[in-house]
Amino acid sequence: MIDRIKKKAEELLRTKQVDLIIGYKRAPDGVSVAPVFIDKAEETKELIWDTYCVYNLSNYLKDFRGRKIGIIAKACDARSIIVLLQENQLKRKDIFIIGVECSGIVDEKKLLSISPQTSELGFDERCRSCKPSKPPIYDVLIVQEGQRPQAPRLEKDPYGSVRKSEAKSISEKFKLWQEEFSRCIRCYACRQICPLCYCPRCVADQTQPSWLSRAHSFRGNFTWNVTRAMHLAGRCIDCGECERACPVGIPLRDINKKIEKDVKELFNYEAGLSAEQKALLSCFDKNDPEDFIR
Amino acid sequence: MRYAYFPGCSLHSTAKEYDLSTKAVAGTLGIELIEIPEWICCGATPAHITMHLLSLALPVKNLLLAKKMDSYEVATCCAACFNRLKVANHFMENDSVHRDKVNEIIGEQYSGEVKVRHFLDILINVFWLKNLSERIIKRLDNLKVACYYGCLLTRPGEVTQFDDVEEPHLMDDLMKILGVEPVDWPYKTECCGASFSLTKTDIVLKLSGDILQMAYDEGAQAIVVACPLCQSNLDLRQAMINKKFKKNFDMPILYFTQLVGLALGIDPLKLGLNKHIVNPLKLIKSVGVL
Amino acid sequence: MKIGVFVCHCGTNIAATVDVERVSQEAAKEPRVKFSTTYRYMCSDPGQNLIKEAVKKHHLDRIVIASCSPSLHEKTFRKCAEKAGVNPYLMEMANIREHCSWVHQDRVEATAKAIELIRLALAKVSRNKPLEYLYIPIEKKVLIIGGGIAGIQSAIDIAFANYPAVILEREPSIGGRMARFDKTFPTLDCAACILTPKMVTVSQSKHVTMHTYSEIEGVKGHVGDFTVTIRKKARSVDINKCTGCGACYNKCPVRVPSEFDMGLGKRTAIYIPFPQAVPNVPVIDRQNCLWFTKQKCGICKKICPFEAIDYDMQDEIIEEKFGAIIVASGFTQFNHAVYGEYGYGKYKDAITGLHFERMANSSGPTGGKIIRPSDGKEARDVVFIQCVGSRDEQKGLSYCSRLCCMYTAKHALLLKEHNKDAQAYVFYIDIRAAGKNYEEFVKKVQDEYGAVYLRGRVSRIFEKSGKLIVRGADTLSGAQIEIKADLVVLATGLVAQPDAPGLARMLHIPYDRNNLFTEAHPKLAPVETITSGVFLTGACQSPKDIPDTVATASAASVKALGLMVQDRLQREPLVAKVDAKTCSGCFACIQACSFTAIEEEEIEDKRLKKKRLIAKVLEGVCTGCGNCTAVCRMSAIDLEGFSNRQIMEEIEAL
Amino acid sequence: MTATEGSPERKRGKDKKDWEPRIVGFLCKWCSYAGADLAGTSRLQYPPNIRIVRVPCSGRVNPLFVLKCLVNGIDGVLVSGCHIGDCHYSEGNFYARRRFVILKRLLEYLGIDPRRFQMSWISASEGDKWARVVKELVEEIKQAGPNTEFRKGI
Repeated sequence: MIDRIKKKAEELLRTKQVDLIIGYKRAPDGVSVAPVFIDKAEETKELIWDTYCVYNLSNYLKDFRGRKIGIIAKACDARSIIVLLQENQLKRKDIFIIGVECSGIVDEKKLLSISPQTSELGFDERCRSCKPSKPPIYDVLIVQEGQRPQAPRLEKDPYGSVRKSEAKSISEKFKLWQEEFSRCIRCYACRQICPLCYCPRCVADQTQPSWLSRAHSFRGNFTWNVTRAMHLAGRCIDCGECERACPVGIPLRDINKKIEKDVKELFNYEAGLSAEQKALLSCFDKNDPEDFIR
Repeated sequence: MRYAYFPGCSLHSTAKEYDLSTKAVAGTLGIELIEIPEWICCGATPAHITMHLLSLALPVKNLLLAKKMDSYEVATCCAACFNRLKVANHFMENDSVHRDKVNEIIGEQYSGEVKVRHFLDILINVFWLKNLSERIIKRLDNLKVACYYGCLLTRPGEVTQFDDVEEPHLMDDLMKILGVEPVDWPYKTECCGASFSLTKTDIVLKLSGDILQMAYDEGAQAIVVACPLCQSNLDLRQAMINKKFKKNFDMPILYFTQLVGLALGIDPLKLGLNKHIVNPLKLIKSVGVL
Repeated sequence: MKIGVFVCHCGTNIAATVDVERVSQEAAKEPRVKFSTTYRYMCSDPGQNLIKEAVKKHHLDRIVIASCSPSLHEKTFRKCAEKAGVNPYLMEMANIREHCSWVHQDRVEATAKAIELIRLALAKVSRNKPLEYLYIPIEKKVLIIGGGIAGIQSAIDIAFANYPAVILEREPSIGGRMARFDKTFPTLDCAACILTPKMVTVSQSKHVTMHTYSEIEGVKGHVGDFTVTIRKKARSVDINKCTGCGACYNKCPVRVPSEFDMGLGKRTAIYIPFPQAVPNVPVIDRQNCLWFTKQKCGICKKICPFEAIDYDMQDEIIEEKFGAIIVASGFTQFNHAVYGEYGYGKYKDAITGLHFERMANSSGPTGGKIIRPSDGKEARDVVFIQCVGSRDEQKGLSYCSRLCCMYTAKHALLLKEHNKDAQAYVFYIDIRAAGKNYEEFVKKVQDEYGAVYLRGRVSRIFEKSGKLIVRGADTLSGAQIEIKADLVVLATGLVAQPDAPGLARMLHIPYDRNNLFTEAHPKLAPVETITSGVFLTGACQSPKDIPDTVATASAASVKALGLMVQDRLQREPLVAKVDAKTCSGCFACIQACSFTAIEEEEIEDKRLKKKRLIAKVLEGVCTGCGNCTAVCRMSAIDLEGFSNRQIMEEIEAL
Repeated sequence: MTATEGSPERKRGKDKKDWEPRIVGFLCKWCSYAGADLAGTSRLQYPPNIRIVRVPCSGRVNPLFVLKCLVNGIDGVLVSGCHIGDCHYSEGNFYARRRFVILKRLLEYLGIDPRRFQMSWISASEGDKWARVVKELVEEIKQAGPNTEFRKGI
């Protein structure tokens, strides 16, 4: 598979179809992976592809706006590219998507505690409820050859854990999240890593007005985390980067999933499936639910 | 397909043949009807002219019994039972004042969650006409009938939510599937005189007589009904009508279930076709079913 | 910042429950407040003078008025501030009457709340920005949607004032419903005799343009500057070459039911809907024309001496600008299919009132004879049923259609005039004859024309030995009634056009649950809508008879002319605004704007040293709803007058 | 400013018995604000616990406004607009409805009492509904108790 990726990347650069390839290379530790930006055809040898390629590279696309970029994208990454296209942050003609078939990637944190060879258990949670193995958008698709360990399917309901949390009492829920949010150090790593957090000036940094307290307080932390989640409503494609990047381990994906579930159930809306789709909150249906309104 | 079956008083007495034919048809089609244990009177006409609350409490009691059978759908055949159960449900669902009062009387909580269906509705809208047509063994061609719905089956429209209120057609649709030709006649929802049968028989003779006349004029050989009281007025009083108005009606009054049963190849005796005053067997033989 | 606080007693309306003196004292202690006082009636002349003098004396630059609801006096006090030399948008009101003194009784509580409400207003005003009025030019042309009597009257009024008007009509001719009527109640003028001259006036006016056989496709813009897209459907006849000689339709071999005659008569495939049609130019019905269906015939093209027939004509899309729009799109008949008991579609001799009009018309399909459509025999016993659809919440409409009583009475009269031996029976619920000479007319029909009025509803109609048996109740005698009728006429109600909601959405005007357009105020602004520059007339708003329709048509024209005579329009500057640096160009706002008031704009981003697209608000189009501000994740778009800073400051002050 | 006697502000500081809820209402100026005006003109009485922030349309209300109120210790927040179909801007309330059902469910998920954030449609002719909604709201928030969740530090 990697040979075909390398070959395609080399060809794209050589024929000047793209100015730059964004892909993965082996990190100095010899196991994990780092993003790589290649503009010379001969350097494409460096590219790798395996289950350690966790990063959603689409986050880097906005830094190269206006240039022709080739990018290696898993299904989840491709969905964020769709949202970026939908929101006019990219031009389709400027990007060449090398779609890769994916059967799940590892969870680095899990790997610390178990041996990487114990196969399935090392997969990232989100891969266990991910439906497509092929990206919904690509210019060329590199399919998988042979058998590879497949992330074991989660129970039928991808929102099982959300439903479980929903059933808790209000005070239980509050206690839980109070504890989680209290750890937040407001480093904004979740924002920086998110391919869809591209605002030139984030509301968290604005002072006129000051939308949320910058102080490291529960008030401020709560507002920030709710704001981040709300701003991803109908947009988050569950690449899980925010949770991976969070240095204090706040389960951010759980919040994203909660909204994803509501949005699916209430409006039958899923993010990142088509660039022609209207933004969730910029449209409505006459029959949207309103049983919560007096 | 499983229903809590509410036969009602008529089907256990004067309308035995309605009960028999319904069970026979349901059995043949694999529709399971489980009689609600210890069901009581629906209240019929007497209850709601006596006391409004009673007229709601009686059917609610039955609906609660059905609910305890873990069945959320009740099947019934009698138009009056159907009407009373539907009315009770309507109140329990939409009127919190009556709901509270009735729940207090009964001592249980109910808010209209058990669905009530007429057997005609089940045949047509749940079992589907198309499925039924595939099960027909003997088409009843050469038979012309007037489908008579009576007052209670469709009214009031917002409660029964069943067919067109003034111009119903479900029974006609059913007949066409069986090969029977329904006549287009205007008296589908006229009043037959209903429970005046005993107290003011004259009224019943006049009204039922008009219905028979209209059906006869439009060329019907029989009248098909879905209500035991309509059946009894038209059937039982036919001789008196003939006498009073000097007519010669010999018009069998059949339940729709009986015709469905015949088409399914069920033995006429099992359908209670021997239990009528105006003998239908002659007619049935003449169209070549027997 | 020097803020002045002015607390109004409103006589005792406020002062009785709120300790205004104490409120004023407390307000004076607030930071940035330089002056605070109370007065008996702040909105009165002396009250306003007091404000002006205080501004001068204390050099106030912002004002808070604590009085009634801003819905009532915001304009008054903005003007007052302006006169005092303070920008009108540096004034805020604290509503201590409707939201405080009138809804609370406890003086201590009400006083405390009033102080807080002022604190809220102070917080907001401290973040207000001086704003300048917006001025927009006015396109001096009025669009009239619909060419019935309402649209025709509007066009005449506007043309009379020497302003251009454009009539948009989807049928091939103007004239609308009225053109189909025979006589009009209560004076029995012939409809054509009074309508045709008006149609001719319109067609000859140099100020009126007509787009017949045309549909509206889209509306953009706002008062003074609407851009309307119009589809001129292919008529297949060149309107400039045709002289209306009629050679084509006299020779056309096709015969199909005429829509104008409600299917009672026939027309040709190339046709004019009725003899007095304006423009007097035929149209080809492509569904039925042999040329279009079978590539045969072509007689009309061969015979036309002016070469006006053009089989290749295509729909034409045009765009035109208008300063105001009058909606005169009219009504349609209630579809009585839901009344199965009235034998819809089953009995040919059960017709609607509009069928009757065509039959009664001497130039109509039966030459003025009232016949039974089933066998062509003259009808003697005719039953009229009122309120078919109207006043029937179960099956039809909740409302009264208003004209059926009158037109039924007229029909009963016409029946007798056309056939001395005829007898009319009218089933009614109530007789509503509230108009000039209306009641007298109905009485005349009953007394002099022998129409039998039966108060009750009809339960069923059925056919028996060639007659229609009508069964109903006469609730006055308590009897059941059966009438053997030759003909039954159903007085079907008036309902909105099926595409009314679509038109309303295009125009941004609300409509009610019956799809009737909603006026800005049911009493005091009956022909205006909440979208300024869009006015209503006729039955698109509610069922109306001809006099009412003509009256609202003239009223709407005056409202439109009121705009036409102005040089430019002043608008409140409470519109959205984009901060270019913060905007990411995701255009969530464009998608969420119901008024297409936001467009893309290319800017040179100095930081990125690149060109990029951002959002730009069209100030003239923006209505100031602020929806864009809430969908903007980066808060790059803000609303003047209700800005993020103002509202957040209010929240902080709570 | 010195606290006025009996003002909710003073009560807030004291023990729970004296506590009076503080509620903020974001009201669209065409319908709900006018409805509240009508309650005044009709002299309908309701508790003085609500403060109204006037906005042009329920569609103007940013979820961040609601959040700000809650973390500032406001006990209840109401967003009120025109009934569906009545919006002065024809569609603003449709957007608000969609936006706030998500926020409401999210807040509940994170442990914020659902009674603290509510929505209503109140027309300009529903002064009585306004008074009723305020009364009910005050009652419900009283049952929910004071919003002290955000006063605690880390």
